[in-house]
Amino acid sequence: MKKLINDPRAVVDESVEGFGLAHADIVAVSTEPKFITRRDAPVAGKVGLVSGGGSGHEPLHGGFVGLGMLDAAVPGAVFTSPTPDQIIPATLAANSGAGVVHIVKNYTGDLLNFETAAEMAQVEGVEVRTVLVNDDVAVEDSLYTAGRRGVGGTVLVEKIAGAAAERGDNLEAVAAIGQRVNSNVRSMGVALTACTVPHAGGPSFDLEENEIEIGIGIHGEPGRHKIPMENADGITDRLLEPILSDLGLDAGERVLLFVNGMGGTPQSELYIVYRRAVQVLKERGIMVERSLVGNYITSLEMQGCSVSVLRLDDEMTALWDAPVHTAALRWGI
Amino acid sequence: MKKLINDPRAVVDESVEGFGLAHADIVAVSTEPKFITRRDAPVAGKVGLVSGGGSGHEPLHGGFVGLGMLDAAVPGAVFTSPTPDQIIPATLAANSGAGVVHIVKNYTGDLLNFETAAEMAQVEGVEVRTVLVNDDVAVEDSLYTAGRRGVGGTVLVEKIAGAAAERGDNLEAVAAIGQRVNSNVRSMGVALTACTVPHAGGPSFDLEENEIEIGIGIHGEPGRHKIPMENADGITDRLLEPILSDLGLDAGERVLLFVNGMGGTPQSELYIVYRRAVQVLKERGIMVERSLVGNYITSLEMQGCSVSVLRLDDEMTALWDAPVHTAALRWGI
Amino acid sequence: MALDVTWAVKWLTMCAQAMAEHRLELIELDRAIGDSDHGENMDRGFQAVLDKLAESQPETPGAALKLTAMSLMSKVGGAAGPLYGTAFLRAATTLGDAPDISPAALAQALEAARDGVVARGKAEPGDKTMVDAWTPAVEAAGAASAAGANVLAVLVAAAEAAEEGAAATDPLIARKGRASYLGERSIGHRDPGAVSTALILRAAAGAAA
Amino acid sequence: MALDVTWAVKWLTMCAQAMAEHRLELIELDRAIGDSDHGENMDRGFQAVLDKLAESQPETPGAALKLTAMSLMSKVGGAAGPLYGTAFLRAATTLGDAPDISPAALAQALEAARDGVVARGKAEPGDKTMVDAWTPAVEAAGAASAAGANVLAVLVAAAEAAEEGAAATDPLIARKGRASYLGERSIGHRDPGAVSTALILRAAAGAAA
Ligand SMILES: Nc1ncnc2c1ncn2[C@@H]1O[C@H](COP(=O)(O)OP(=O)(O)O)[C@@H](O)[C@H]1O
Ligand SMILES: Nc1ncnc2c1ncn2[C@@H]1O[C@H](COP(=O)(O)OP(=O)(O)O)[C@@H](O)[C@H]1O
Ligand SMILES: [Mg+2]
Ligand SMILES: [Mg+2]
Ligand SMILES: [Mg+2]
Ligand SMILES: [Mg+2]
Repeated sequence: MKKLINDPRAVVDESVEGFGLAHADIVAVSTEPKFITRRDAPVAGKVGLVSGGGSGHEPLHGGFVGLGMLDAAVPGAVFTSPTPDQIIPATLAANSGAGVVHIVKNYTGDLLNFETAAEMAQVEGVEVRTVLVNDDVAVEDSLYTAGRRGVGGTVLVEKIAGAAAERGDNLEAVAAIGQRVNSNVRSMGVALTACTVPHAGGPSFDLEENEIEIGIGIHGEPGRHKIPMENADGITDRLLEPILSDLGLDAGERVLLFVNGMGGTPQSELYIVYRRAVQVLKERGIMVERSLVGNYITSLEMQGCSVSVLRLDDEMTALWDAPVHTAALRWGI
Repeated sequence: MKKLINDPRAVVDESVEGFGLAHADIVAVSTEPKFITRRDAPVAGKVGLVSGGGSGHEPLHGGFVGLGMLDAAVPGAVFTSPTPDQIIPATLAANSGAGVVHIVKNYTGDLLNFETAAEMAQVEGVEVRTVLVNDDVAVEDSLYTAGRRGVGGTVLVEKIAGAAAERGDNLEAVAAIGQRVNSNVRSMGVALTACTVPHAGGPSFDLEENEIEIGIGIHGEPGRHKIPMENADGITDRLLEPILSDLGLDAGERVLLFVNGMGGTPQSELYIVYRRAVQVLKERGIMVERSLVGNYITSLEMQGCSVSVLRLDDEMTALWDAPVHTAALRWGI
Repeated sequence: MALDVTWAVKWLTMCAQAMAEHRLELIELDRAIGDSDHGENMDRGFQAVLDKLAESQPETPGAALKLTAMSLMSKVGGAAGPLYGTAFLRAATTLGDAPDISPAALAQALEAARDGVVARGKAEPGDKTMVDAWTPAVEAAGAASAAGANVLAVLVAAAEAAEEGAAATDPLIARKGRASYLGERSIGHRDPGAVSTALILRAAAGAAA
Repeated sequence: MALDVTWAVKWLTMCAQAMAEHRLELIELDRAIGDSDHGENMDRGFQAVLDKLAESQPETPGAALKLTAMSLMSKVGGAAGPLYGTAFLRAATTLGDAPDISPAALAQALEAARDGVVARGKAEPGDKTMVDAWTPAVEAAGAASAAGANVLAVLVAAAEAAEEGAAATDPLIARKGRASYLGERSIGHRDPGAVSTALILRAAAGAAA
């Protein structure tokens, strides 16, 4: 294992410290317990948005703290959801009195820790609503599993719900738009290589030189099945097919297309996937109205990508376009 | 070799096509010959900025085409400088009559091809000035080599010269500010792993499990020397030392600190390097006034990073802060 | 040895040792069907328990377990943190401030712990989770205590049953937690949480020996 | 065989074959001390030359070489593109529109090509570049032509000298081009551009045989 780190156990501490130093104009970092807030949190009258999860998915979530997106992010250990003693103070810090929305990716650990924190925050007088993100169509029989995971769609939920909060929507409305995004987005990912969790020291799963994992999550966990390596167009088709059939898009509908890098894939390859995805959508008469291409929700240095498709309506489009000023997404300001 | 590509020889074509589709609001793509322009190029009265080089360094240069930065970018084959028949029409497309600045990284191939193109463009009536970027302190005896390479500093030259052009500076002034940035920036890089050029099919150099290459360039070429793996702080110190001694910074001076990922390194690790670099600069009384952390000039999926330090003055700082709207850098708009 | 606070502290100390010792094994089990962090999480969590124990002197087993619950809850994270946190909290509540634990109280505390895990995680036996170690342990402890066994024998029965229960997760298809995403690919692997549960119960017996 | 346009076309065709055949070898040489693209660049470049030759029928060797220069310049990129482009352009200019090349004209054309490479790249002999293949080739061709050799013999002499020159780059420290960044680490590797130069000249001899 070769990594630009000092001590496997200090990775999150040191990296969040560096993040705070680099973006002191946007965020403030609390170290004990660890969480990141908007520098001007809580913003008077605004509903607070808090998300969090295991580290190793950067820029998610810290990179999305700032105007028009999150008020606080709570990083756990690498691939381990954060604990209530982090989430509670982050929730309090994000609360201006208008209540707080927790954006939680659907993993047992995240759910349980956020659930506990929400309960405790309510006891402290904060109204909390939870938006569960579960956009991963790779999980088939959600009856017999922990349910679909939250993956790429999380970024879109955070952006759009964040814009709703910024324009002054109330707690219920912000939670509702977050849920609406989640209901309208589907994602699926592929890994060409595994990643190495610093404390584990070895790759998170085994792949032969000529194999890829279809349907991976973002925690370095194996996916739905292994298949022999294919070309980019073939892989893109495999990712899109279950997304489109699950989302049931009709010709003429408008979408946001998000091609996300898992961390170790060159940008040029993401654009090759994007190109194919646009072709496929076009063939079906679906209009790509907005796009996002890049590393936004990663699995350390994993090579691979995920594709997310969000069915847009006018309101979601306007909220997507609204100004955002975070370390990882910025426009309009 | 596992890559999200279709055909090793179509990588640049397909990826630039995807890039053009994803950023049609900012850029236009010419395919035969291949180059990327600002959608509204040429901008009346504005000096044009053109850069280019081998592909595989994305987002450089295409990701920096747009308001406040480049008017055109010319991608060569992977790690191969583009040819005059691409550079010439890109130069013509960028020229509004106010002349064009070529920003050229100091490699024999880039120099020769841009030199030829500049000559031909002048014949076509375009005034061309060249800013040569050679900020890589890893190259020691520049007398006995092709000279220092252009690496991370290129991004800073493009941003700052781009802002000067955008505010209406004339050809000489834009070239001069570009040269001033180059004179005041030094960089050095490290590779933890090699990368694989698609058409080559194997890694660009060999590294043992416990070795790293200090002083790498951005073309997947080996560096100054191999050393056994060290921790992030130790590596950062090794990169900074030659930068600082060459730049001769005094206590009290202000700098822009740029920690650049080579493509395959998780963002969290870049922030660990950033953290250490800030510590070292602070100890020397140097003030980090601006920062950039992320993958901006890469070597495909190489793991590693480079550190660049730019000595700032008020004008450069203001130009850095000026609005920019490109695929890879955006603020103030 | 009586199950007083000294036993409780010894138990927790032995838990921390066990997690440190089996850290890589648990990571490896989690690597196969999860995300490679269970060993790291449990090790970090029980080190935090030790730190807490060094700071404050709990006076009853119940108090020691409550402190453990809080430390695990705030240091482990992931699925295991809240689940073990709840388990220890429910056991502590059942024990109240009794200075010492009878075989029957012990069996009851284990049952409360298991019920806590089920209440939080909604897993059923056979779902390939730590419940598959807790449930046979609870049953074995109940049977032993009903048969008049002493606390050591109850703990040994629980530990053995948990170990068997953990081993019996090998052929199961995971239906809860992260391993469930693998579906049939989870067959043939042992559930890491079931193994850590067995380690915790084995340490309890060891501390009482 | 006379060095007329038929020879020139055959030469360029054999160059394209040689580059395709040695593509991986040149990539491997460039991988060691450069950036792994030389074989790909040369292969792409000479394929483009073939495409151009299929489109337009040059009528003299000079015209064929000029077309080659333009194709290489616009398709190769990197350092080799402009250098070979200039080499072929200078040779073409020297040959003018002569239908056929004499031994003396041949030696002169090779010298012009070499001078073009030096003018563009500023490398001296011993800098571990293609100049180290061109220079002995030019000298051998000059000597052979002065000694009254026919064109085939001049080309064979040039090719052999270029091959020896390329081999002689092994112990050198690179001082120009990308390999120069390696300093002493470039010792023990053969310069890829010198090897491609030898391939080009060997093809010239082959086409004349
Ligand atoms: N719903 C659940 N009910 C009971 N136990 C569960 C449940 N989900 C997960 N677990 C247990 O948690 C263990 C994984 O813990 P850990 O790796 O620390 O957390 P995470 O899965 O969040 O990475 C599993 O091996 C399993 O025993
Ligand atoms: N200044 C120079 N003069 C002569 N030949 C050079 C010079 N620089 C590079 N070369 C030749 O070019 C070859 C490399 O070509 P190529 O790999 O295609 O380009 P690049 O170095 O841009 O990747 C070297 O092996 C060397 O022979
Ligand atoms: Mg986890
Ligand atoms: Mg090259
Ligand atoms: Mg786990
Ligand atoms: Mg090369």
